[in-house]
Amino acid sequence: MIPNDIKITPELVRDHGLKPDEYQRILDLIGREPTLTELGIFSAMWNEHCSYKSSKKWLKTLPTTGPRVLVGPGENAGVVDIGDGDVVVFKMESHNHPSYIEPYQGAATGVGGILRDVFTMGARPIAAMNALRFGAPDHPRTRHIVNGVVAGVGGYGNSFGVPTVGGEVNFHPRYNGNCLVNAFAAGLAKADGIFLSKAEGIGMPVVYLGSKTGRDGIHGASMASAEFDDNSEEKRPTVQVGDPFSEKLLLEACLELMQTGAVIAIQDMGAAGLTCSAVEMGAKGDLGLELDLDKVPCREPGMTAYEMMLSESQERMLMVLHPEKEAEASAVFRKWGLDFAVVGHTTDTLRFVVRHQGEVMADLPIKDLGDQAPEYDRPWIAPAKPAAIAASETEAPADWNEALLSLIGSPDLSSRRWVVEQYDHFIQGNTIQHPGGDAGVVRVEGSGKGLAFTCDVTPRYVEADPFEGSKQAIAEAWRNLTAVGATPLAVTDNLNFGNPEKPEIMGQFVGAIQGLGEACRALDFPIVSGNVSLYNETNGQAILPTPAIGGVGLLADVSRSVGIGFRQDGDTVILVGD
Amino acid sequence: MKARITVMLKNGVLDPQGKAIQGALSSLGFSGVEDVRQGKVIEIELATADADAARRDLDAMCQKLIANTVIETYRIELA
Amino acid sequence: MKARITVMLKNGVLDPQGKAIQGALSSLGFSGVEDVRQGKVIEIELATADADAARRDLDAMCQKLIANTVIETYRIELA
Amino acid sequence: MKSAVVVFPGINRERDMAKALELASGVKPHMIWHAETELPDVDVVAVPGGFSYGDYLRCGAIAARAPIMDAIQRHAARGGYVIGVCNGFQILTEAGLLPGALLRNASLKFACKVVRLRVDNAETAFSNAYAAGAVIRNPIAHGEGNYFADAEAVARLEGEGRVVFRYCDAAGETTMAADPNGSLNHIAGILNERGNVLGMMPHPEDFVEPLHGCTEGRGIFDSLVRAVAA
Ligand SMILES: Nc1ncnc2c1ncn2[C@@H]1O[C@H](COP(=O)(O)OP(=O)(O)O)[C@@H](O)[C@H]1O
Repeated sequence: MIPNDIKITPELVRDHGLKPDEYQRILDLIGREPTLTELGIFSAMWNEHCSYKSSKKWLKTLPTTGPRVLVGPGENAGVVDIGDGDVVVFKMESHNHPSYIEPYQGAATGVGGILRDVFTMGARPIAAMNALRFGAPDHPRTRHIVNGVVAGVGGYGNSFGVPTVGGEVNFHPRYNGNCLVNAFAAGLAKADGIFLSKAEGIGMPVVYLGSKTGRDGIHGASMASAEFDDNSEEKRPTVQVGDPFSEKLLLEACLELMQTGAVIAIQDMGAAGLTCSAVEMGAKGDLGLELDLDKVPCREPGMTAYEMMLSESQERMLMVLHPEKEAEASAVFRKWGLDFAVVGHTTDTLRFVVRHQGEVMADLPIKDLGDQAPEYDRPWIAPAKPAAIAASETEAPADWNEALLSLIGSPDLSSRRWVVEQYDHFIQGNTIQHPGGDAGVVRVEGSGKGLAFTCDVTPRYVEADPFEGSKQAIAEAWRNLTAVGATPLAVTDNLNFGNPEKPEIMGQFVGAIQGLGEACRALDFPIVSGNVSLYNETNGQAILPTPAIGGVGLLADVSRSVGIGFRQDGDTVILVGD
Repeated sequence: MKARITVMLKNGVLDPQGKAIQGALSSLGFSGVEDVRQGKVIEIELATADADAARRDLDAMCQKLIANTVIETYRIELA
Repeated sequence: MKARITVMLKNGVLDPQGKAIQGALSSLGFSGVEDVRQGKVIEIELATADADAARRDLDAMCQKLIANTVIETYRIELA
Repeated sequence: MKSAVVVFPGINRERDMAKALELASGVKPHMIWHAETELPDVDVVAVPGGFSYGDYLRCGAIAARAPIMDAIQRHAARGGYVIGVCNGFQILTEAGLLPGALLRNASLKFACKVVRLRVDNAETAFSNAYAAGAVIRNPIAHGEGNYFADAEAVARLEGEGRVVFRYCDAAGETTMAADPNGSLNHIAGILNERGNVLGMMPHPEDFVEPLHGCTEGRGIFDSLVRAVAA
């Protein structure tokens, strides 16, 4: 067992993904050397994945409000009003690095994570999508990754019981060493039944729910923000194994518990599990929080505080409960066969205190863990624009039929049936437009309304011109929604880029954000949630800049939605637009 | 020559199947079941009669295809 | 006491997983693989130290839950 | 028609099933938790699809040993109707209410698509609303729907007209290409000896409303309503 009070060396700091000046900032903030557990907590909170330190400055420029937006970025998912007291809750999130290392489990736990984000807010998931980018079809690893990722997305979503109604699949050599797996989920709730992560009240019990804590994915969140090299496959970090069965139980138990009025605040344990969820709940509520790790349900004996605070075991939640409802709450969880343990309480000290076996393992200023995270204005240069190619400079194909066949047969345009047939898109009995059209459409049960979902971006365009390419992605999402008969409502995004410490990559990122912002403002199409995935590089080679867009639209009368198939002989075909 | 490869999840990796079986055994009234882990077994019939060559081949097969060494360990037995 | 239960598909029941592994091995260049069958292995940790009692219990577990004797056979080994 | 839908942990098509039963009968089904030991007074018990216990160990194996199963056995023994769809079919075979077993799809992949079924016996409580030999469309969504039974059991099923639904093409021909999972004799749905228990892999409950784009699954529920009324 690693002791908590070992000397913090520069190597240890580096292994935790912290730069020397970042470590200095920690020393200045707490006025002493951190314990090992504290160093782990800082590294989890301050890595790119949790702190958005490279992107925050730019994300703030995006339009995120609108008359229908009830909750924008900053919570587990965005919330948009769809009338009659109903709301749609949605978000998209990446699981790129884990999926490259272990395609099936990486993709599966990605789907699990995004579903948890949605039902944490009190919404029952009703639709999922997945945006996938793979390396060249003939690259030796591609087949293995495609097989595993698609089976993993299906394996989790099908078992959990949410219809997968859309997505994207692209191939390009720039993803050879770094595939992208972006998972989207949407759920339905009532406007007055939304749950947030802000803790309230002093001395309130903090409750741990779901599966037990194991040594899974310790340092997974840091891994998601580190570049790959040829050794990544050897490093073999512990990848989490998904358990969709437990997640389904967790969904039902959470929704049942929320009905009882017991829940004050709730947060799912995703990246850097217990640390991020506890700190966020406390910091948002301007409260301190004390955890007693002796109470945490563990899967393995002898787990240290460090391990428990950084474990990324899946299918877990943290809640702040009304104390008088504790017994009722624990009965619900027992019925569903899940762990339920009071592991701490809120305080008025604004400190994050972690105890284990009678010792204080960490005692940190809770607000500083989030608010004082480094924020960078990284230098950037606008990427050079490739010269336009005039149509006259390229030769017309000699044989148009041949050209058409090679287009239809190309990896990016060929049928997606092989993928889509591995996903259940009938479940719940509400799917009106299935994958294969412009957008998936799902009925809002108990009403005549419908919701439309689409995933779009053409990375090649973004590479050529980040600003225009990103505008195009928004415009395409907008068009796909309107094409099925929906009024576009709002957007979630998943910004996948290379190493932001390189000015040209940062330039792509900045250009993309500016393009997204401009297009969304022009269309009144606010961005209500999203995710940033940086450092998608292998051996210095970055992926194509890939700001994946998830668009959501509303149909007042779902029976009026239209698909892409011609209906009958003699139908008139009209071309609109220019 | 017959070989048997057993593939188990590494210690510390969540084994939801094992957990579910353990739960089911206890609700069927079997007491004293302290732990259950589920794995795969692959029985291979090889043409060769050379045990060393077989072992080398089987090990390569495990590394390349049969086991996912990120989360699994494997064991080779020759009959 | 540790026990290992191996569950295999009966002869005569098609084993597409085994076939798929055999195909994949041959396309990876492994020659001389004559047959592949895939099954399950379940490792159980029992509280008892009495081998006879353990065997009886394990057999009952297999009959009641762990194997489906319509399609599978099982084998029990005590460590 | 009074009905009950059994809910095991991990089941996820119980709502689809309940909606279809209500649509056909006009009566809301009871939702019955697996830990119950008694059923309410109902005509039909539905064991819905999903992933009971995550499909861990074997599909349906753990659910088949749940407390509620004894009550379902008694209900069937009394002549009450039982319908198992997808995971429900797997559970009924594991519980011994139907012969055979469902193996991994021959493709080794989960398969979700619309298939065609030929109604090979239209004189059952579950298929009397269809014409004999009718070809209907139904969605499937399963990874382990490959029906297997030993030669003797299959011969009995065939001999006694207990194969109710078979995978087929648009012309009603049973071909390898029209069979999504490699089932023996392209079997998609079977009956017990007494004719009151049906198991099938496809999901008729997701093809019952015009909004689904196809209502050809509706007949199974209408058949039950008629059988109960008779
Ligand atoms: N990974 C996936 N999961 C589910 N559906 C997908 C996936 N990839 C593609 N699809 C579906 O296949 C159809 C064609 O995809 P695509 O070529 O990306 O469409 P578009 O031309 O509208 O961008 C769409 O309906 C899309 O939702």
